[in-house]
Amino acid sequence: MQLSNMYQEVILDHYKTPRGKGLQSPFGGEAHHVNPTCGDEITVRVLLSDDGKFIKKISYDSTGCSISQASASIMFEQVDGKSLDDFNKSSDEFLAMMQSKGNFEPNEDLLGDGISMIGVAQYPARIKCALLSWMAAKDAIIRANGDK
Amino acid sequence: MQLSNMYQEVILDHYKTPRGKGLQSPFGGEAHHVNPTCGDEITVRVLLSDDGKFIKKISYDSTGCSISQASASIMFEQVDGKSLDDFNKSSDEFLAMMQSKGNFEPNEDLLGDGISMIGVAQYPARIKCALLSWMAAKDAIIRANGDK
Amino acid sequence: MTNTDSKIKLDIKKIQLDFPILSREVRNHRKLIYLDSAATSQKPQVVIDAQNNFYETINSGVHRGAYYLAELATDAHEHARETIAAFVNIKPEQLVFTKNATESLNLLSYSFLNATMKTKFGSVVDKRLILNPGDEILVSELEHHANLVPWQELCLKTGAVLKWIPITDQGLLDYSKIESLISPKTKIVSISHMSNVLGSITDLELVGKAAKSVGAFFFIDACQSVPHMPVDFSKLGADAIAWSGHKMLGPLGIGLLAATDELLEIMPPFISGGSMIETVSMQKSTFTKAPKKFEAGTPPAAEAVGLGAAVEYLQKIGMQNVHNHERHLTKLMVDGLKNIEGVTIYGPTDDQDRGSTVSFALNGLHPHDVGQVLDDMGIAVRVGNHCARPIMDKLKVQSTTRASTYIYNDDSDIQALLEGIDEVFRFFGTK
Amino acid sequence: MTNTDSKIKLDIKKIQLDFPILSREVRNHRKLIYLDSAATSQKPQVVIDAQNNFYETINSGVHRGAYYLAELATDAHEHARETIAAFVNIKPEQLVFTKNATESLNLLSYSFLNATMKTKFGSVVDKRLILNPGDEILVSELEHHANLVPWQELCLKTGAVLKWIPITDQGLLDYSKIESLISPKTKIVSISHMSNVLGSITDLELVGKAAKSVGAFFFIDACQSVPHMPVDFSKLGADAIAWSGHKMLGPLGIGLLAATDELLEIMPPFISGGSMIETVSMQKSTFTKAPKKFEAGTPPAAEAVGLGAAVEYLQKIGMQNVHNHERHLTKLMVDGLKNIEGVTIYGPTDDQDRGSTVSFALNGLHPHDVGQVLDDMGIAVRVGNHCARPIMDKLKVQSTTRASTYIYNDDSDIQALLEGIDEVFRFFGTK
Ligand SMILES: Cc1ncc(COP(=O)(O)O)c(C=O)c1O
Ligand SMILES: Cc1ncc(COP(=O)(O)O)c(C=O)c1O
Ligand code: FES
Ligand code: FES
Repeated sequence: MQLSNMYQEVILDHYKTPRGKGLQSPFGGEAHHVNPTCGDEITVRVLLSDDGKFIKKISYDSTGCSISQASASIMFEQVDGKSLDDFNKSSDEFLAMMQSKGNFEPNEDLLGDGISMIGVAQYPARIKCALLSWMAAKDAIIRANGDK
Repeated sequence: MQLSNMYQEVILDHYKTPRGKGLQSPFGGEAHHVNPTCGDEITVRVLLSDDGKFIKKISYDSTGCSISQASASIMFEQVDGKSLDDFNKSSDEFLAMMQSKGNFEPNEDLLGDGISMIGVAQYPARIKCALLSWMAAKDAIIRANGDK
Repeated sequence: MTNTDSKIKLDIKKIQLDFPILSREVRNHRKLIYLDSAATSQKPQVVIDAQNNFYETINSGVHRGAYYLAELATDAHEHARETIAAFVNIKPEQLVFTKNATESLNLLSYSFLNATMKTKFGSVVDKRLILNPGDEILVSELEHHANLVPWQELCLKTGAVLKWIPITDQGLLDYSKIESLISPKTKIVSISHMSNVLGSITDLELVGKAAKSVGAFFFIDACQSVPHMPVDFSKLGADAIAWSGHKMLGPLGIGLLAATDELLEIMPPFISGGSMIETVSMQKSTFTKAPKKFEAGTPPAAEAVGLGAAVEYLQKIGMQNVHNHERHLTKLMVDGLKNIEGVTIYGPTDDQDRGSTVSFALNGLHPHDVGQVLDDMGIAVRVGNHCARPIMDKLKVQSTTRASTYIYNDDSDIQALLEGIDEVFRFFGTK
Repeated sequence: MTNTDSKIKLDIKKIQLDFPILSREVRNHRKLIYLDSAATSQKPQVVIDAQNNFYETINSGVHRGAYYLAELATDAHEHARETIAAFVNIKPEQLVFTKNATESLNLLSYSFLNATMKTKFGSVVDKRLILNPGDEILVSELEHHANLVPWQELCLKTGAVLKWIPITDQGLLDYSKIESLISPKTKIVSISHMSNVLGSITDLELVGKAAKSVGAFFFIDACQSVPHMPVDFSKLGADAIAWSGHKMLGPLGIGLLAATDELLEIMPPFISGGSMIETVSMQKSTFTKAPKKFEAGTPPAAEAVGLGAAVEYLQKIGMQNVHNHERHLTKLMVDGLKNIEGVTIYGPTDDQDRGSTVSFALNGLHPHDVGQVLDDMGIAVRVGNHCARPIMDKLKVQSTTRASTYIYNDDSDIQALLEGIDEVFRFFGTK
């Protein structure tokens, strides 16, 4: 089934046992995003280091499809405890992959399990699912930084 | 040219030299009708006999296409001085002919030169042109009678 | 023309051959199993041909030209009107062509705004169309957005107040609430004939009586009923009904409004412009009678002619036969879904009279994932809120999976859906 | 894609083969000489095919379904939007699909009514859209009813006052009057780019500057310009322009509105319902951004795709070539008509930049008689008031005979018209 390009094992695994799910306190910034096509939602919280350069803690809570749930879980694994610089690189790489229609060599160092999401790029209707958590995280970071 | 079915010689003749055109006084009833598809107009005046059974005088003024002008002129010839009974018979016969799509044996006694209008029945867009004067006359008679 | 509508069995295999799209392959060279007719129906060749024939042989300015082609085009347009009007048992003059049901419902709602504002500035309009702050409009909680948002908008512009018949947790209208919701303040009652989410059919007689008992206008959103069952306007007791051509085998771009002569007479124009006027001067214009009063501009004539062909096609099959066939499919579907563990059906599940639109959930799975896996097997179902957000809120879900049928679906399509659902569970390892 | 638009000579005989209707016979086995493109254009095979292809291979719920066909249909719909937007040099988000130009113009006019009424009941709307009694709307005396009646209606509902730029006895805009007509009270200026009766082209720069000098919105009825010449929205200085697909080789049932981002942002929705909302509850709804905010309901997607194909077809020919070809025909026609004794041309007759729509009279003959005799020879011209009654009043006629061309007309069509006119005079013995 061609579909297994999109729903790779590792995605289904993250979907069934999401890592890092559940909102945590304290946090410096929070963002709530809705996917307009389906109404699904995510809230992301970020606690930055005092110099604002590291993500000390990222947490989230969300409802949505397997792709959006897995994407949030993978993002958590990839960026929790990393520098903002790393976050931005990963986030840019992920966005580029999603807009590539599948024509892309994803960098595993930047994406971790996220490379498994390349199949999603071939289903335009689902790209927003994969991006939802990343976009919310970006917003949460901006807000956390605004508080500094 | 098939068109000569519609524009028969006698029609063109009435068009070029209309009979009885020009409003006359006194009159008992007047009606002004507009053909909504083209904006053309006619005013018909009728003077009835004292017993209301005869058309003592019918007169009209109008602007419009050859068919409407000829029809008014032919109507004038046919009904001026006739009984209301004759008018109604002629008018009914004319209406029936117009709605016949051309499939009709018109009665010359009732229609006079009006039989030449049978070709118009094949051109749906022009039927209103032919009927305009007859409808206005009918209305004028009703009004003249209302005054009694 | 109309089939005798006995309980004959339709030859669906033969009907399928009339629909070119059904022979195309979709993903993975799968046969297309189209179960989204509640959104839009497929088109038989006769409808496509009727449109082509219009463009290839008579295309011209309908109602505007006096030449040969214009005569033919005008005739074809008005013949289509006659056919479609007869289909719901009204006179041609009672049928207004719009672009879709949404425009038809907006036409109704704007009549009240326009009448209300025109009186304010001295025009004479029928009093029944004037809304005052505090006047009430009654809809239900299971409306499609097209029969909800226009009324909300009207309230925002007139100070009228929107009320709604609530739905039960099962998503059915709670008729017991009507009495307390309706009052002499109620000016408009607008309700859908059949839910596009649950397939449930409204008791129009009950609602219509309530509306008429307080002198309110009674409007029906017939989008999901006219395509699927015999509908006789005169028996509905409604002032107007709205529906779309594209859901009944017709082309996109044409909607319908059927209304009483009286309503059409008193409603002021909605969209204004050419072809709907009697006289125009720079100072003042007067308008023609319905239906043209509501059909400003160049009409979708090819679409009307296509829809006329669609109606003739349906009449040949017979609407009672269409309905019977769909009830048969619905029973197969509902019974089949009930037999799969882990499936929740929303809406009526017993053998009551209902449409063939069935919403359901696969427990633990998101509708978009369900839809995606079904799609991979060539099965097209709809996932989402189906433009009926308030029902979702009541069902406490973001979205549902919805399957809906039409005359070109057969038992094997339902079988494919049921097997597909098993496959979905297997795929996600939730079974 | 776009032709280089050099002064090449188009191969009209080849172009004619693309239009199936042109090979049909009309009355008396005559070849069809179609000279009514100002009313509606004919459709090339590629447009008919594009629509058929939609219905036969991808028809489904655009923007609503998540399955394969719905993805393809949505892509095709949005691709068409991109193509058409690029054609007038705007972003796709600036292009709203309506059903015809009449709806587009009504959309504009209703924005003011809706904003005005919404503020009255507490909604926040942009102040520039609010009309107070005594505010003024400026049009011209040569507008098509579609750009006149909606503004008259708006006045009747808001107490605003309609003003108009008069036309001279020749039927041209009297620009000298603008200064005295425009004032800070002027909130809207809406004017046609090219007259559908006289073919005259408006000096938009002059009118636009006047509008902007008092802060008024500036709208353009571009029905007769976009199909016939290169039009670049960004160069018009307008807030919005409206036109129709069916006059530019596209299907019936689709109209266009192009507008600035700012206007689209501030205008409240016109027709409301599904597919244009963000959230809906029974209490309150919020709306998506343009263009979808203005596209409630199931869109005419096949028609949009057909129009996309029409635009690609026109781009291959090149709009400057289209315009040059039509100027050539216009010159032939105007010169030819001038040479026939007893013909009166209305509108510009010198070699100025003008469209190919020419109105005229055969002295002593009624236009309907003229049209009838021409029709008998296979020549389709339009007779009537052309939905522009005020021009007729100014010309002191009930109606005119109008011939208009497009890319499929050639010199022989003009020749046929000129000979036909001689024949009309002969037929009625007036010569
Ligand atoms: C100048 C002008 N404006 C507006 C319209 C109205 O266009 P439509 O009938 O397609 O809405 C037309 C054509 O009928 C026109 O020529
Ligand atoms: C019940 C109901 N009402 C209204 C509509 C709106 O119809 P349209 O989108 O054709 O305007 C639909 C379908 O979308 C519907 O199912
Ligand atoms: S379907 Fe809602 S996030 Fe994927
Ligand atoms: S065209 Fe006007 S009456 Fe004949």
